[in-house]
Amino acid sequence: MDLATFLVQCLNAVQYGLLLFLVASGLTLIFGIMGVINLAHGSFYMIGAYMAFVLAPWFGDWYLTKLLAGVILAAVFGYLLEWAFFSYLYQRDHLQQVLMTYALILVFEELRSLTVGNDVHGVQAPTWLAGGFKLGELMSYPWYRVFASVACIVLAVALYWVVNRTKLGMMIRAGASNRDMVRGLGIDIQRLYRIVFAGGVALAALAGMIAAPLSSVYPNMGGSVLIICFVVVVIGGIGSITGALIASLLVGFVDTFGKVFFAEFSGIGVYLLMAIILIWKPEGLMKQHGR
Amino acid sequence: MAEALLRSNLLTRRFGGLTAVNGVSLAFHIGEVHAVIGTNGAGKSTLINMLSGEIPASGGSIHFDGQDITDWPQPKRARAGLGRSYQRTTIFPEFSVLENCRLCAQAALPRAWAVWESAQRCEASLAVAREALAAAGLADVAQRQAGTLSHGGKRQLEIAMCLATKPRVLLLDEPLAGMGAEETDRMLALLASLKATHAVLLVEHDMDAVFRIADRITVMVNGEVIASDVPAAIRSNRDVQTAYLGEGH
Amino acid sequence: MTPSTRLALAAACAAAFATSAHAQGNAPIKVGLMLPATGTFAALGDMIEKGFRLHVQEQGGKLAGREIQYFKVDDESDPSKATDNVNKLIKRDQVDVLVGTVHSGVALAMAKAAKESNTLLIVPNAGADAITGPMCGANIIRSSFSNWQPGYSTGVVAAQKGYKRAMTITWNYAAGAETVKGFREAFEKGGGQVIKDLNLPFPNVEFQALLTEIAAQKPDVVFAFFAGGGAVKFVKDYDAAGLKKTVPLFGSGFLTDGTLQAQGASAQGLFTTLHYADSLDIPKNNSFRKNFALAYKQNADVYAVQGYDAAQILSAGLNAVKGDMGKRDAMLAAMRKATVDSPRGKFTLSPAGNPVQDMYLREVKGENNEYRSVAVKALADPARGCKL
Amino acid sequence: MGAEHAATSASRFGRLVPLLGLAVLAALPAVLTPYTQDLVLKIAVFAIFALSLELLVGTTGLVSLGHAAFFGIGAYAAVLFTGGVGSLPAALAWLAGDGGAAPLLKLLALSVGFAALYALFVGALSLRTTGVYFIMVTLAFAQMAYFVFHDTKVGGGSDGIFLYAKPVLEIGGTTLIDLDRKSHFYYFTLGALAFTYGVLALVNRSRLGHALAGIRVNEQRMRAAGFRTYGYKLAAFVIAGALAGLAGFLVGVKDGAVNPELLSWHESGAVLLMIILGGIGSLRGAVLGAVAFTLLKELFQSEALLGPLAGHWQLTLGLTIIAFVALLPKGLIGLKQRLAGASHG
Repeated sequence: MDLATFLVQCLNAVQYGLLLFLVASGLTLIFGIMGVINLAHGSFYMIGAYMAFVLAPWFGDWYLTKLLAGVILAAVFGYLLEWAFFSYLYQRDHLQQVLMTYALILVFEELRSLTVGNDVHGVQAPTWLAGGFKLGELMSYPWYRVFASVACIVLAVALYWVVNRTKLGMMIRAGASNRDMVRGLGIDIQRLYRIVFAGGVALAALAGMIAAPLSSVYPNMGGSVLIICFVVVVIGGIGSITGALIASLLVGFVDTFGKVFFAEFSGIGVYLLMAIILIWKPEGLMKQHGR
Repeated sequence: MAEALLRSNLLTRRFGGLTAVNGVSLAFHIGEVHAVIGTNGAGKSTLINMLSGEIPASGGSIHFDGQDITDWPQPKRARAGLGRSYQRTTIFPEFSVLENCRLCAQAALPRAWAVWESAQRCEASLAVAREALAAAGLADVAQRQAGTLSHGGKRQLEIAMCLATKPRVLLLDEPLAGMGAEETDRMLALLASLKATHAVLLVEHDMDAVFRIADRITVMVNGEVIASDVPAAIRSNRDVQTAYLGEGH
Repeated sequence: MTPSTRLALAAACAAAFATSAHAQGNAPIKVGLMLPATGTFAALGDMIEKGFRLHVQEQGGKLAGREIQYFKVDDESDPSKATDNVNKLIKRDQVDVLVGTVHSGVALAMAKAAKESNTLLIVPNAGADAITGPMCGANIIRSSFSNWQPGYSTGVVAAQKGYKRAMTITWNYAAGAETVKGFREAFEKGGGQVIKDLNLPFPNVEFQALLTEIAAQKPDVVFAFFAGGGAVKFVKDYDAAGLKKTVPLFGSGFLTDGTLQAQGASAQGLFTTLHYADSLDIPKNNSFRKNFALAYKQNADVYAVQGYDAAQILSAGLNAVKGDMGKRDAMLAAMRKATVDSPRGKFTLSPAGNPVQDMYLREVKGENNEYRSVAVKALADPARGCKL
Repeated sequence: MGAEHAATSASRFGRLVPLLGLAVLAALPAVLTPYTQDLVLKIAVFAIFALSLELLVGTTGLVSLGHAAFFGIGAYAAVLFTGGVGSLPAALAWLAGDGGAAPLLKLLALSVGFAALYALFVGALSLRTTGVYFIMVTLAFAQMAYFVFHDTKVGGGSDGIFLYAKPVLEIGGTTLIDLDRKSHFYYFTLGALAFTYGVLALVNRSRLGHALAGIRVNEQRMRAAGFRTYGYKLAAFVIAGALAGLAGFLVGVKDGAVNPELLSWHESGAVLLMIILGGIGSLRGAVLGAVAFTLLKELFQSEALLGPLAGHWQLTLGLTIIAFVALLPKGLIGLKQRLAGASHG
């Protein structure tokens, strides 16, 4: 592999990693702060992607407006879902959470099938992001991928800022490391949960919407994303945004180069990575103290 | 004086930037109740946790019965004779009182894999458990479900479970917490009776009780030992008065 | 009454009803449709069923004078449940004919169960070579294709166009490997060489690393096998990476079937081969597409054709024995000998039970796979390992 | 006094329930149609699978979301070592037969053995973690095994492989058990279910079982008492894995086919669902859960009973699960207790 190809592959790895981060960050927040295992998180990604498809005719080239509308819808949906469903899960043990959210996947998939159908649909990238730039002799790199990466970076920075620099972020961090303390501080934990959950859903849906023009939308698209996000969250350390970022990039690299060099075993690569990291650090790369 | 049964040498524990226990060297003898007192966050519980092996030491060493046990995992220390109780009650509430003790006694038995043998007919562990219950004064309620005991009863059971592991050192983390006067008296009598055959480390907030029973008192402040002496000397120690007793008196 | 007893009772009633009905001379023929109703392949299962029912309706709801009664089971495209699911049809509903399915792994389990119970099985999609290879049987017939076929015919075309160095890309699963094998066989026979096989775990759709690898190796042509959502994403990514302009992409027809709306401009001008093309201008196809559109208010596709032909094969067999399923051997022989007047053009069946069919070269224009030429005339699957 | 007497006689009767159930099952083939007999077999196999997980979840308190790995490995071993199919790595090829006669005991041992071996590996690593991490790590290791069978040639890839000769037990030239025969397989499976139930009942009353229960309630306390809890948990993990391998062996022989989906996380999820449906913390709950889950799905997918709604079984099943977990957190077993409690009160 020559240097140019290697660099392009690195770019691919980073881009994939960033997209993973967007989905996984919501998952890790919900995990870390609320202590809820949410198997239905992949469904939120799926819902986002389908939203990008369904909303497209209304917005045309007002792409960013569409994203904004989708995020707001997703957040409202998340808020309602927390109120109607997830708030009853906190007192339950992990096992029951696994089952309830597993059931949710079934319900969401069936509702998707009933409303949008089972066909594969493409989602157009906005015309102002069409085309690409030249990269090497034969290849070019699409502008939309650049946009997706930049959007992920912007969101990662924004997320970092919210978590580390705002009052809400302070509460989130406190919640991730010590739930009793947050209660002790007199913070309305229920409201915090609802906001975090809505935010997590919005993040996953946004990831779905950004990914939709790249991946198209199809039945069961949330399933494989879910599992890989679990891997990211576990490698990164539950509840840690920074950990999720590092882990996403790691997974991106292992996946990219695994496919190129060990095609037959590339499916195993990320799980092997996870096993090795857990032997080394059983609580993930960025352990949250005090749990 | 005879060689100490349990001895710590410059024991230190750091959590990130915080030093919870700093260079603590103490000795514990059979026939002696050694109380460790100090304010919240002085490092008492961390000390017990390190001695019992629940958390590893960042520095220093621990010797038990002539052996260096600094690197031993907790279960190995427990089987060697280091028993501990917890500040929060840690009994098994669904099991019977007897079963709580029997289970603890079982740890030392060989052939854990013998799945065809019934646990409830395991005479070896049952005998030890009954002994421990008798010593702790719980023989009458052996068949009760542990969760239904009174608070004091649960604290007694906690001690009984510790005794069921046949320890030679008792590391007791606030055994009197939340007890009424009568229950406290009963517990102190129990401790006094155990002292003859055990080295007892007592972490306790109830100063009256500590001065009633302790043969030796160590005072910790901010992870360090500021005084370690017989009760009378501690009572008159100026450092202790300013640093600790002064607050309450 | 617990659910279990209720269910057992219902099953018993159904069984009792079934046996009593069987005694009558003109009882309906029981057709068991085992198709995906949920999951990734649900849309395909739907089209196959519609195609099958269309033919039956065209015959006035009867085949050879006998009513058709349908029994449906959702196979979930899950091979680990396949044996249990197929037994619902064979043992519970005691169907006369099994029709299914899309997923190869599930279809193989069906073939096995069909052989063991000697039930007639018509496979309306799953391309696993083994179904008409090592697993072949007198009572197993396929109305679709073997994975080898579209791979092989694409290889023929690619070699004819004068390409010398090819790369292949597919998912790391059986259908992909078999299709690629067919391509390699024909392409290397035609004087070309496959320089590298790329694959990625199913159903992973992160192609970027492999596209970069293609750009680095600079082959003359790329052969791809993907289907459904993966096909959409691959074609779009291939285009977005600029490779479509520099390295021609060929595919098995499934790369562009049922996916063109989603693929949009990215698919324009792609060449694929398959045993069917939507725009095939023959009377049978025209009438079929018209009837299908009238009946279901949607356009037919290759899956609908395969379902339709499954019904045609069944009716050929039934007609030969005048609806008397008791004359089983005669019926099976007639099915094997039938010339099926399919919307894809007339085809016959090989001794192993796989269609001997023309493979068409198609080009994507707008939202259609337009017929260009016959890539290979009357292509027969080699049926390796079949001992019939 | 009288009430007490009634209670003990009730519990004595309760102890007989599993035996009664076994007797009923043994008599069933006489009255069952071939399909319902298959259904009973399927439930029995799932019951073994669910029982094996019950030891982890119910007794020890370890929630594994990767239990299907051992189930699948057991199934694959049964088929691969019969010989003639797949392509085993050279290091294992000598264990395989020649595709002819399949010795039952050897295959059973290999199925259970390999499942236990992988459980040892997974357990040794995953038991270093706790809680949510444990759930995720077991899931990841199961996915790893899934991809090994899905992506490599070992077990025929994504389509899986078939079993051509069913296992036979021969002693001195006479065939004692031939699993190709329906009745033999039925009673063999029944025997395996009884064996599994018996083994787990023994484990639960043994010192090991009591120690595991102690670990579930408070692992820290157990360590303080001197238990090497890691070893105990690993033992439970390996036993559970081995028994799941037994269930896998049966499913491999029953279906005569294996494929990677047997190891998928959906399968792991389904078996978790079974034990929670039945009620965590009792062996009977696990069996009851396997029965309930299989029949519920059968019901929801049955077009004869539900009409067009059967096509949307995911919706009905999903909503039922939610209702179940919400209303009956202790499972079906809990329902019985609740009813009993209500009638007393």
